[in-house]
Amino acid sequence: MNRQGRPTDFVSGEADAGSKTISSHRGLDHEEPLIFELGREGQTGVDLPEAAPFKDRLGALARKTAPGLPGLSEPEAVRHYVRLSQRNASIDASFYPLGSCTMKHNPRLNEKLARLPGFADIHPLQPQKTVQGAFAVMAELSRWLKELTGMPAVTLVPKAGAQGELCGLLAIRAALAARGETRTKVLVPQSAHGTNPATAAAAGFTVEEVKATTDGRVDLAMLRPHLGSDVAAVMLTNPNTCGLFERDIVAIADAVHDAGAYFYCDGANFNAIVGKVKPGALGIDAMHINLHKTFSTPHGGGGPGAGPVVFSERLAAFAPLPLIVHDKQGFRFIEDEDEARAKGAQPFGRMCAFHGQMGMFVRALSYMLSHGVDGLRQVAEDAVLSANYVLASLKDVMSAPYPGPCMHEALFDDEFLKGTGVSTLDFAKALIDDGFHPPTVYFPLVVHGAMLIEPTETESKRTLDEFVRVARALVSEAKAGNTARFKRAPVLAPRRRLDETLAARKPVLRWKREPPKKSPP
Amino acid sequence: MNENLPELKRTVLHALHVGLGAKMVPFAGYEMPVQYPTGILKEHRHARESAGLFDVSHMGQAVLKPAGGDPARALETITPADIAGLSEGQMRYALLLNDKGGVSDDFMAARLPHGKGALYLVVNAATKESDFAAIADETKERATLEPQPDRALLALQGPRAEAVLARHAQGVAELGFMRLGHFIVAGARATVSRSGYTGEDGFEISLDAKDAERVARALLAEPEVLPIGLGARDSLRLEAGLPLYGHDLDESTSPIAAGLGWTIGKRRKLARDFLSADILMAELLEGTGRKRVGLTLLDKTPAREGAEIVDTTGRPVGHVTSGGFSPTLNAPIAMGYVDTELAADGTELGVVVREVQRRAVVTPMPFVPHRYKRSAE
Amino acid sequence: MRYLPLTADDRKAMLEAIGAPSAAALFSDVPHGARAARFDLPPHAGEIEVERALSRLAAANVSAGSGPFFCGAGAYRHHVPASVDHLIQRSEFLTSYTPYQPEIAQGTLQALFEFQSQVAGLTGMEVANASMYDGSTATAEAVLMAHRLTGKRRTVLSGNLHPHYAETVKTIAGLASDIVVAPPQVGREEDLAALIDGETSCVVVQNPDVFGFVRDLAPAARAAHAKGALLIAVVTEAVSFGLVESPGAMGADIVAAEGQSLGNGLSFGGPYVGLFAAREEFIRQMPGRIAGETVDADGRRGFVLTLLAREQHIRREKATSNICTNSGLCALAFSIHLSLLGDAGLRRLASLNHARAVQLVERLSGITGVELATPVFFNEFTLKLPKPAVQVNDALADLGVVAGVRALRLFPREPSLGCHLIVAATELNTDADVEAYGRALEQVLA
Amino acid sequence: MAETRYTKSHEWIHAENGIATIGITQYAVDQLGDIVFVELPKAGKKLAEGGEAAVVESVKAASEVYAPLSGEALEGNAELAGNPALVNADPEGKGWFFRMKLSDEGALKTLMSKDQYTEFVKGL
Repeated sequence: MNRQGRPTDFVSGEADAGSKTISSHRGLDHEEPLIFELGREGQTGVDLPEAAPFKDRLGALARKTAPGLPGLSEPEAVRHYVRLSQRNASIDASFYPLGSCTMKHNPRLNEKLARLPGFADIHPLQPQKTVQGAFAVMAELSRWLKELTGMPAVTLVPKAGAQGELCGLLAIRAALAARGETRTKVLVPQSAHGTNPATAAAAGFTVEEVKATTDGRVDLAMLRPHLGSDVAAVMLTNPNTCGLFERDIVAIADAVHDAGAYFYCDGANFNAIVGKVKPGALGIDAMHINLHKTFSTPHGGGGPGAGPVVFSERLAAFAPLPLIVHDKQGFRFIEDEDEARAKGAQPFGRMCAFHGQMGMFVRALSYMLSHGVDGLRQVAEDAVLSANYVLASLKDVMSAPYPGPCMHEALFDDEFLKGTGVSTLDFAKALIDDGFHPPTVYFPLVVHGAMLIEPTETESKRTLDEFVRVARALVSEAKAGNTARFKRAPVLAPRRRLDETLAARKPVLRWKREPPKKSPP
Repeated sequence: MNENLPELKRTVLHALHVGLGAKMVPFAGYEMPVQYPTGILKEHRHARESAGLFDVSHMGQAVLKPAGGDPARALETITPADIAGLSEGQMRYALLLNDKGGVSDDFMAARLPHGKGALYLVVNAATKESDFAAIADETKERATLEPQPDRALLALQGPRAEAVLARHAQGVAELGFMRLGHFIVAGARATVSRSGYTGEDGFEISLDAKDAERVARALLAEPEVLPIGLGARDSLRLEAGLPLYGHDLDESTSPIAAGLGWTIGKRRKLARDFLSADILMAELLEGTGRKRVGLTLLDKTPAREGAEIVDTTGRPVGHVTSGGFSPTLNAPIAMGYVDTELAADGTELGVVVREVQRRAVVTPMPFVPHRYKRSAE
Repeated sequence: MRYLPLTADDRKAMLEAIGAPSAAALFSDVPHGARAARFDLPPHAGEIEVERALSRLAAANVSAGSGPFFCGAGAYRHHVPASVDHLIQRSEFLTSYTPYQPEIAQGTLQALFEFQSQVAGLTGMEVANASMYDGSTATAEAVLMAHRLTGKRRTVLSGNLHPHYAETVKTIAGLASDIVVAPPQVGREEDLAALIDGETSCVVVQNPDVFGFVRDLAPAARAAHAKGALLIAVVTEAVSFGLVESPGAMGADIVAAEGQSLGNGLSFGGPYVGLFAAREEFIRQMPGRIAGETVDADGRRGFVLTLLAREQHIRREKATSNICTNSGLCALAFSIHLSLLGDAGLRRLASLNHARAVQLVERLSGITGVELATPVFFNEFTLKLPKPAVQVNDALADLGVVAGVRALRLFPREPSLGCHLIVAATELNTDADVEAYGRALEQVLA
Repeated sequence: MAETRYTKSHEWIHAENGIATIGITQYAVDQLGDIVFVELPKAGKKLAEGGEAAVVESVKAASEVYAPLSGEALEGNAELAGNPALVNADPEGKGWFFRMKLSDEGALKTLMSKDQYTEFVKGL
């Protein structure tokens, strides 16, 4: 029986009287129709010249029915999207302590530089002599990543963290094959993010879960029994999803290697130790780095990300295509497997078209150069300091499953809500009314009713104090039995709780034109 | 107004030239040897058959050092050559352009070995002040230009040059064409490049002025080596089909018409990021209507610069930009610009010398094949 | 440090509140051996220095806008209206994350719902997801989805599928597939029926194909369906949806496409946005994020991420895919551009592209020795040259023309393609560009 | 003779002369919350004891439904496709998942009785 997952609590209730207006807009918060309900046929917001007369070369394959895109003028389209944007929480506008997502400030300098024509307007297949500057960015970013992680090799190719994980495991699979071994199992701790087991399965391995200790970590005693000759790799997140540093990591790495397996580290939380710890010194064989977490590339409402992977010597040769080489003629790609093998590499293949997320490389490098190594170290210290400050300021009224100090995020369970009738979800929704984005809830799964708070280095003490004050007040509200305000929450958001059950039972995944009403004869 | 001639400058080897009995003439503001007692013809043939030593210290040498940026990128703001693409020890012929699509000078640029990106430049004597001023100004954001007035420049040219220089400078024989390196030449620290302007294999040796005479004498002491003056230098470069700035190239000539489109780097052509790019890229595709050609005159009268070139009907079609007698071919040759449709090899033309139209034929350049030591690649 | 709000006093006060003697004490769990002291990296720098450093590297590249430019083969240079970039840089789009709290993420959710509707319309399919990383990874996910739907694993790839896409499928779906790749056939509708058997799960066909050739997918669809296999249609040039018959109308079951052409720049290959559409009955096997319509507690229409149970954070090793996020901001740019265009604008944009390509073909195929290898095309076509494309391309570059992508760069093991050049023309190419290409090619082949 | 038995993975099985009806228990439904989708075995599918027979999805979770005993699937509950909420409404009645032909009815004995199952759930 699978008990895992995020509950929803949908109670259809009285419309909040205060929200009733003639237009149903509420001050600056506008109700906005779908673009399809706004558009008119024939209208367009882009003035393009009429094509000079020409002889069509499509013949029978010309499109017969239009896609059905609404037509709008530019001001209409702009207003539509501005109004939509106003219905989003954002890190620019408010505290966004979404645990394990690392919602830190996104410097606009990064955006400006990524838009330079020399980066934004270069084609992935144009003559390589004409993109030496792009190669130089990739080389410099690689240098930073290798130096910061203390690892000898890196590939920039993966399009996101999840693809980085896949990249790491496919390299491990290739390395095992090169050793003439077939190992089928990947060990993943219970507390791991769901992507880890999903990736292991995608890479053709079977997944075996490893239980966590009572203090939220993995220890050798618990791992050892799993370490057989059929184990290909262990996937460990460090700092882990409970916001804790895996103390035994070096011993674990040794045991993993003794068992002939590889050690994959999920680098999602690298931001907690960047500039302070070189994962290379922890015995790691591969680790992906989410540039959008540690290195401030924007989350963009859910991507695009970028997930470069650093490798140990044991795995370096198995990095995916394309490879980058530098010789007298300057930089160039090796895109063909035979050429790569001739050069002694054993790439496991190609993960995507072209060469990775250039736009993200520029942004991340801009952030690195801005902070420098001293700044990055301070980033880690401030992130950890802020998380511990939140933990220390709340643990007397909320319940923390594990004693501090924590790393970059503070984890609470719902013990403190026992008997109040208020759930973690209710508590999160109440925070919305007070102007905060809720923390990550019901993750990690190993903690009941988890609330994972990650302030990052971006927040001022003032903001943290305000959040603490609100959280403490909400706790006493809950304890005072004022459950109604929680159950109704949020009431001040553009929408109140949404019916996820309806959405899943009767999926409506796209707009459809209303069927024309039959006119009576 | 000032009646007296401007004070002529002298190179550090002036005494040596005089001592060798050279005939000294004014050239580009310098007192330079036009020929030695040997005579221009013999000097010319000697350079082709053995080795000749030229004093080219009057030319402008300088080093462009990084200052907050890459000097190569900085230099590219005033030349269309691919300077950034120069690897350490690599040398390249480059042009300075004006905004009318004309040439304001030509020069040599090389990336110094172990120079932290610094560039070594050699510009023409007559234009060195203006060139240096322009380069310094254009590059000041990222680099500093350090002219080297107290350095001399010797050219050792000819088929025996390698053997001769190898006796005085270990390792020079391995130097490839248009490459440069630091060597000890006859005990003096020098920067030597395998280059020249005669069409022969040879070297150019940049060294401290105080060492120049000693090194020059050491080389002249070699049996294969004779000193060569400006006279032979000009006939040698003419036979080699090499343009001379101020004569075959000037502010009004298009580098495309001059056949120097190759000096514009491929990357630069795509980026169109140099002065007059639009004009020159269009000329590359559409042509300029004019073309620099070589001419062989069919009777013995040499044609001089400025002589009118006419077609067989006597219609003027261009002018000679340099001309003279070719000792190697034992015939008068010239180069000049003509309408493209008359530029094909073998085209019959005329050159007007002293009011008389003389028969000439378009001849592929170089008139005398180059004998550079290109390293295998 | 301009990005760090905490002052020395703040830090001191916070440490006291925590009861820790120093920041170092908070890292006490880190083994001493692992605490790094020395990094061979520079210290922090101001905006001026950073901008100078990166601008210098940018200047070392030749941007596609510098001159006549005709590269395509999976990435296309198109006009992006100014308001697109302005809108996607709004804080609330740029600096928000996956809508885990729908009440305060309606902007992103509604935009995704609109995006899905647009993609479904373009591809002629019933449903679409909220985007994938790019076209190539979307293709690999489509193959895996077909396996889940058919319970079979044999995969037939058209020889005219972009080789990077084929290699990506081999890498990501290879473990779960037996892959058959047909040989490339320039300008022809290869007959795939012979390769499809009862064990075949899916057939992957690109249209317009990697050579720019536009083909009828119906025969491939019939051949696949006859054997209980699915047809996966791949499109790398999204602008073609404006003029070329939709994959859905030609019988595709799943469509995987690259959306870069609309709203997104070239950016040296990424980030791009994968489009993923399918027939409605397949939704529960669809990978990636999906936004759905619902109501809130007050009965007002709202949007949520739905069908979450397919996803890794719930199903873990049984998930339909390991993908967490989509390509949100690129999808938004795509969607805004389409909203600005509308049916009328998209059709006109597509016509401009086709017209430019036709004009270029007419200019170039007149040159002696130059053959058009793809008789039917949209805005990209392949030329067969009388000399090796590597020489011609190089010589053309020397005349300032970036003439296209050598087929041999994409197919290094197909020497027979040595003289083929893949050429794309878009609305951004001018008459002058076309003439420059013509004159340059005449010169080079003269 | 008819009898109903239960499994540790929270399926119930009601068997009557060789033909069994299978569904998930009230406890399972409480754990899953609102059921949104059910995937059922096709008729004729061979089912092995403890093997995956069906999938049930709620908003928050997804879970496999295992065949309590070996046999062959006869039919799935067609109503669930249009109305998965039936499972929440009446899990051990109208909300049944599928019918199967048991290869060994005797094996029923190996499963838990109502009382045993109630005890088992208390222990969770």
